[in-house]
Amino acid sequence: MSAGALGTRRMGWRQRLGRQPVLAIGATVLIAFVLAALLAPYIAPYDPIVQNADIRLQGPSWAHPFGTDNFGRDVLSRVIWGARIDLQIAILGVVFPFIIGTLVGTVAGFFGGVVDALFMRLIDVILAFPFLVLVLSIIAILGPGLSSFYIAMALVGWVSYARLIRAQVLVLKNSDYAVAAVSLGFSRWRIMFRHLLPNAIAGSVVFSMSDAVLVLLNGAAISYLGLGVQPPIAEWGIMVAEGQPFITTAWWITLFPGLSIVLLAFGFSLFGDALGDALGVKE
Amino acid sequence: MHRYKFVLYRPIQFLPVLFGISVVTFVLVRLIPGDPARVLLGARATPTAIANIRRQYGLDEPMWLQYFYFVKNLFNGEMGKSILYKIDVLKLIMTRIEPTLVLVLTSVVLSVLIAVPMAALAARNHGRFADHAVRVVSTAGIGFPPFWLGLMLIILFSVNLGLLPVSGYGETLGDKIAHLVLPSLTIALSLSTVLTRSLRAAMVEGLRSDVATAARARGMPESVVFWRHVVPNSMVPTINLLAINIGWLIGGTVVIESVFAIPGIGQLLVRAIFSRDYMVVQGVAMVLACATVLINLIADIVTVAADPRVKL
Amino acid sequence: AGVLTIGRREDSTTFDPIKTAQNIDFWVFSNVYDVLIRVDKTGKVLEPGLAESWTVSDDGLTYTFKLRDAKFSDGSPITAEDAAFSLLRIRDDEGSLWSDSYQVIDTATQGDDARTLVVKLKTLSAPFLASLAMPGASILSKAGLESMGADAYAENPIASGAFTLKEWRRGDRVILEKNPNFWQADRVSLDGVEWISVPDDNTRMLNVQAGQLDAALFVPFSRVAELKKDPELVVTQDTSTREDHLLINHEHGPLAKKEVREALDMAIDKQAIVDTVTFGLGEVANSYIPKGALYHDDNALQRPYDPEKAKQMLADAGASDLTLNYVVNAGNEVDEQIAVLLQQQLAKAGVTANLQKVDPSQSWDMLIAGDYDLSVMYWTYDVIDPDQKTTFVLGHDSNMNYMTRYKNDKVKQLVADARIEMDPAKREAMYMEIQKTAKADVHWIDLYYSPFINVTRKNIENFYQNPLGRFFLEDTVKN
Amino acid sequence: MSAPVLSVTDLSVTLALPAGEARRLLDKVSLDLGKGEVLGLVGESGSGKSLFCRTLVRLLPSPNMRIAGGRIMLGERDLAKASEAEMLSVRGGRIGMIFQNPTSHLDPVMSIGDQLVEGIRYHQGLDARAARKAAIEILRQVGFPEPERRFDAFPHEFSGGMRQRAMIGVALSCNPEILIADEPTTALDVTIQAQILQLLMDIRRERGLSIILITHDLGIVAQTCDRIAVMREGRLVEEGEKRALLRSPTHLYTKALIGSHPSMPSPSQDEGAAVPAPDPVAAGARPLLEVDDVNVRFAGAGSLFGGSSGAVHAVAGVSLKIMPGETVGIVGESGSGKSTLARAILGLTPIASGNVSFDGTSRCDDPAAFLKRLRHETAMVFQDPYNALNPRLPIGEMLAEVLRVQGRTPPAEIPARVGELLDLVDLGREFAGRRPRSMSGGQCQRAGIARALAVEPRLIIADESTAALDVTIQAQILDLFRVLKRKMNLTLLFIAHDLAIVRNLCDRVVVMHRGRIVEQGASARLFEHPAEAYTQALIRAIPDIDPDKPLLPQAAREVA
Ligand SMILES: Nc1ncnc2c1ncn2[C@@H]1O[C@H](COP(=O)(O)OP(=O)(O)OP(=O)(O)O)[C@@H](O)[C@H]1O
Ligand SMILES: Nc1ncnc2c1ncn2[C@@H]1O[C@H](COP(=O)(O)OP(=O)(O)OP(=O)(O)O)[C@@H](O)[C@H]1O
Ligand SMILES: [Mg+2]
Ligand SMILES: [Mg+2]
Repeated sequence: MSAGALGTRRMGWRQRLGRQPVLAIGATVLIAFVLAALLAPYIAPYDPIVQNADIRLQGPSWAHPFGTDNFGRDVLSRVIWGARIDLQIAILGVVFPFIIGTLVGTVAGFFGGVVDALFMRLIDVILAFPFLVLVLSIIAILGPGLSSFYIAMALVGWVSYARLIRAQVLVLKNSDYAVAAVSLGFSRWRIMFRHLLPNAIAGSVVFSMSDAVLVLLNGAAISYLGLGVQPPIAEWGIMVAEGQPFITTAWWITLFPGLSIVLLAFGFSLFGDALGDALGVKE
Repeated sequence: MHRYKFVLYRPIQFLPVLFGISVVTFVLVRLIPGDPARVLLGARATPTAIANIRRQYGLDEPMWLQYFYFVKNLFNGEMGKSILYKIDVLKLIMTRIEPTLVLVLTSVVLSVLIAVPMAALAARNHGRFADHAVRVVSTAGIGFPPFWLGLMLIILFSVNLGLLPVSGYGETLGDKIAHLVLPSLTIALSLSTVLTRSLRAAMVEGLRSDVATAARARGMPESVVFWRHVVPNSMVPTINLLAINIGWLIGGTVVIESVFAIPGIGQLLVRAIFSRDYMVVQGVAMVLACATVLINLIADIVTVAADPRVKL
Repeated sequence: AGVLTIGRREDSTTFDPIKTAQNIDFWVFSNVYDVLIRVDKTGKVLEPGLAESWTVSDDGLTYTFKLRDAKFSDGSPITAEDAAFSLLRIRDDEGSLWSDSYQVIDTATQGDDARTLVVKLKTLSAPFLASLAMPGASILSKAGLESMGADAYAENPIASGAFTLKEWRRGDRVILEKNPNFWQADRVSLDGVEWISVPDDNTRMLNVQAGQLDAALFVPFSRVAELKKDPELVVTQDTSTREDHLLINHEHGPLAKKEVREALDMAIDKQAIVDTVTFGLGEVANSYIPKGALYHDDNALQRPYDPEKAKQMLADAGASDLTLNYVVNAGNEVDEQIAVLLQQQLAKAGVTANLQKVDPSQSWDMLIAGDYDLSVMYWTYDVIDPDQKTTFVLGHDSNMNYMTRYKNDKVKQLVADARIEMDPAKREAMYMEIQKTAKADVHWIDLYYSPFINVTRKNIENFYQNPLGRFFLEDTVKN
Repeated sequence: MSAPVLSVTDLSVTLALPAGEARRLLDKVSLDLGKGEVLGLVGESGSGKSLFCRTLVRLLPSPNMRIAGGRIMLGERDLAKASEAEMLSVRGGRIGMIFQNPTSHLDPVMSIGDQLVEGIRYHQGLDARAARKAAIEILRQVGFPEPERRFDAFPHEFSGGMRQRAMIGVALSCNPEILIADEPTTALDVTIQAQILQLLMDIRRERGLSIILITHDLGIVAQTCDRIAVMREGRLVEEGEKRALLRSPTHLYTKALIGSHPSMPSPSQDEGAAVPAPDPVAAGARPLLEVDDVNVRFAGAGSLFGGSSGAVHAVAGVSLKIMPGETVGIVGESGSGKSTLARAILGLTPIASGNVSFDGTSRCDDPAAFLKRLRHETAMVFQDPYNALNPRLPIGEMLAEVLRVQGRTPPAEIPARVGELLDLVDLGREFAGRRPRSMSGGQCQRAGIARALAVEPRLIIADESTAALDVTIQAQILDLFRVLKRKMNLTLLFIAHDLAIVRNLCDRVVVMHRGRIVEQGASARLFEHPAEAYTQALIRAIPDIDPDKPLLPQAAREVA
């Protein structure tokens, strides 16, 4: 969206925050996570990967508010450092599918015909394939690791966006203002990306916020099934998955990263609501 | 009547999709590094034993020929033989598909049973405490990894309270239901949040709509306005969302099946992928694709039935 | 009396004993099929199974077995013909995964009567008798298999063991019931056994805790202490032949130097692994032959943990700042934990280990291709004779000594000689020599031995697993 | 006037604003409605007409609004103070509502019959069977030809006119004493409008209903009402007996309203009529636009799977010549193919056969050149002012983009030119930064015209560019077109279903019916002596502001 749009809304923004405490909370949560990620080296009390056999599996205490894990690593520090990876996963895991899906959706919806039919069938193929399994196979092909995860998410995740955008573009391309743009001699690309896309994109932006959380959880599920990011990286999903053996004896290893995911989910969805309002989607 | 005509034509439309899926799965599983023969033999593998197994399952043939056989078999209603289980893939799938289908079904029903009242509560109290509460609860539901949530439910309901079986899949109907409560609940807790959000939005919109205003202007009490006019009108977008999600769910239930030891198709598929049991992966993918297609078809039928305006 | 329910990670894949190499299958085969010769509870001694006695000819090539008066579950007698058929089948069948191991058999025929089996070998073989105890060599009904066909038999086997297959819900459970025709039927107390697949470790334990399973296999190390506290449960730790070890690719640069490998061995604190990963339940390994197994060398060399010295040695060998590619088996929590631990230990000696987590079927390919520097693997005996593992690990066979590419012709010769050495005393000496040399060469790094840890409800008695993993359910009692 | 059934005194409604203060939307409105009376409520857009009616049944459109004072006496009861439970029986049962837009107010997923039955059962307590019978009776009453069959039909299966009838039926199902009709015919064309008005009058007679009829068309008021009330900015500015009020309005606004009604001959129209336009074809000049036997077909809905339902022949063999500088009107009922023809001419819809040439460049001979010239020398003003503008783009940016793409204006001069364009359509320069959503319908329409002018076209096609606007704004826009035509020598193709407007503006009129041209000619002549029965019927269906020229009931039926 253009700077102007933000500008004209800036006044109302404050007031809205004031009136809707939930929104304020959402923004605060997200900002807190971003800060934690940026300042991790300064605020994390310990090194997230250094092991200390003397303090293994200690419950929360003043020295280790979130306890320690089976290698004696400080869970709090790992959670803080995890914010870096997880924000990255949530953002990159959504950005690529978003871009691909948006491009495909716009082009397919606008041109229709053969292009559309081809893309739609491709989307059907991908949708008909169990999502997690597809991601799993792609990661297996590329070898585990964050970049494989992003590639897998991009290859599979775009379909949702493509569908959302295409549905919108299909409606909008017949709208009077699109026809008007044609009648004014505008080029197809100008119409597609300057006139249709900005109006079609709001729903996807809102969806991307909840998608970000789903991406995190998919990452966790893949770790649970055995193909996650490489150890000893501190990432919440893998921390939860790795903490499974200790779930009944050392609950803090799983609980705190788990809560972080929930909290981030919370921030994203509240922020998504706000963004939706700002972009003019009706809920 | 002819609004439902698409039911007849749809299968034809999906032939290319099935074809595409057959190609994608075929290529995909073979792209994954690793060799089924070696998986089967484990540490004791010797080159001769590997070659022997590859020959037996036709894995030494050129790719295109293997694909040709695969398609040829499909037309005969066969899907080849599992390398790991040594039986016909179709037979294998048939023994494993019921638990997954039932699980998905109960989860969906449960999600709807959770989502509709939650969304109704939120929408009818739009902007008030109940609304915020529903939003908070539903976001929390989406944030917890299902394998963690599932375990917590087991510890609470099965171990501490002793109310429900820990895991597995029963034999009799009642037994099955008892076994499926917790896994369905785990899925439903996250699925229902997605539905709740969508439903709530549609209902809030519906409560402000002209249809609702018109009903109020006719003196209909708020409950009639809501349940007879707003709710039916809110269903259509949610049905489609649900359809997409069921698509994701089938086969995406792996994690739940694993936590709750449900002998379903998700577990079969993941084990097949990890052991490079090509025929099983291909077979399951085809069956799941058909299931997804079928679900989309059902969703379309329901959509057409729910909204007389829709033409397909 | 009663039906014993046992939770395990995965369900069986087949009941055709020659077509699988997976423990999950083998361990159930022992309940359903009997073999000619069994391994006893200590895992060190062979004892009569279906063969009540046997004699060896003087040249050591002809074995004559006297079968006992036993019946298959369908009531037909178990004859020498069935036994011969079963042995030749594992040698010859196209689908057999074990034919290599049984090539030593020349002929197997019925002797003087239906209960005499004569097996002629092509060459001398010390491990031959032990190989008959392998579940793959289970005795099947020839008539049954030929009339039903192998596929049908594999789903609906005619049993020669303590239990018969009553129902198999694929992916879920194998339901066995007592075989009244079993020759030791009066020894069996249980009415039946259900092997139930519960993939998630936590869920499996919770099932026993909630009383919904009688027993669960593979208790994660981390759960042992907690489960032991539960008065309703019994946690059993049975000696096993499992050994975890770190493979080293001898062909990769500095790793070709013995001193470098030695340094790596000294840089690794095995006790820390035992403490952290196995929660003290394992034991530091000193030899590739597991403790308690035949010919295990108790005095094998144990290099001390000394990261400083290791660093020095690496420097001396011109391998400071060594960077190694460490392939980790994804999805195996113990492997991943060891990797994280080793990474830090090696770092102290100045070695950088880049963890590369890959799915196990892929890691196998990488090992074969030599596309690795380090990787942790484990091995559990299938037979009591050390020859199987030794051949694989040090025998210079087609697997490049378990993909380590270790080469020592003296060891190679010793392994071959030991295979045909029939005098146990001499053979033991040879194995001592093999262990010593290999250890000196640092063919790989022995990490730890660990027990089989299972949990049962208090009312289950005699739930026991021998070092090869066989369960003696014929002795198990459910009160 | 007999004793009032409804008596409103000093009714005020306020809207709480975020900043804390309150805006007064209704300011002390007092009004009585007699039994069996039809009261016309007129006023410009946003004057509070709809709000007033919704306040009567306490269905305020926003939770931030509240009744700030006054009484609404229905019999003995003050509705302003009645409990919510009491209101349930008042709404529908005593006061029924008919909404302006039946499409959005009818439940799309419930059959018409069920919607009727719901009201009947709730308010009259009949059982299912009796309710069904009563519902069919109502369907018959509101003019459905086969009520039994239509019972199970859904709203989307009806035409706009039938939907409005259904809406009236739904209101009647509750058996009210008072009916409030909020602009019940705005979206409909004249012939259907006549039918609906006739229906309302019939029902009033049969049931003895009192009706409040909201409209911005004085012609309708003149034809149907007993009394007229005029609103402006939340106040009731004038009220009185119809004839008296029309004859001698006292309030300035009322005077302006009556003066701007299209059926009143306007000064410029007088000039135009006095000097008949020269017959352009005879003058031998080359036509600017030539349409030759153009056909447009649309695939029917079911055709995706093999074409069971037939294609729509939206434009069937239309031929037309338009001279430079001419203003041609195209009229015809809804769905007769006017918009489709316009789009076909501009190459915005594929044509099945036929040819269009623009200033000598023919579509058939050189499609690329033809389209290029069209895009640079013609422009279209769209029917729906809101939808024709990109909601994200501020007006200034929108105009600048057109100027850039058209490439006639040097980039440096674009801002100045944007300002000029805004001046031209009489929008303030500050509108450059506004987005469509923050503008009224009239303002959007002017922005749309400015966009068309930015092209500096020789031909503008204006598609019903005034239908959605109330009369005063309509008049302003028509004036704008007249001025522009004079100033810039524009050729104008003006599409409308409102014949009165066309009569005022156009030199020549083309009448379309079911995709064909049925009649064309100089507008003065055509309106005086329509040759075709269809044209005659159309003209007769225009409600005249003179109450003594009654709307002919049969006019409607002839067309239908
Ligand atoms: N939901 C709302 N929230 C705030 N203000 C509103 C709302 N609905 C209407 N208004 C305001 O109330 C006033 C009266 O509007 P109303 O709809 O009664 O006008 P009207 O006379 O019916 O106009 P029209 O002819 O366009 O229908 C207007 O100023 C309008 O902006
Ligand atoms: N895109 C389309 N697809 C199918 N049918 C269409 C399409 N557009 C128009 N039609 C049909 O073509 C016919 C002519 O429509 P058109 O919009 O030209 O009418 P109109 O005279 O402009 O009516 P109105 O006065 O309501 O604007 C109608 O029957 C309409 O339903
Ligand atoms: Mg209004
Ligand atoms: Mg039109």
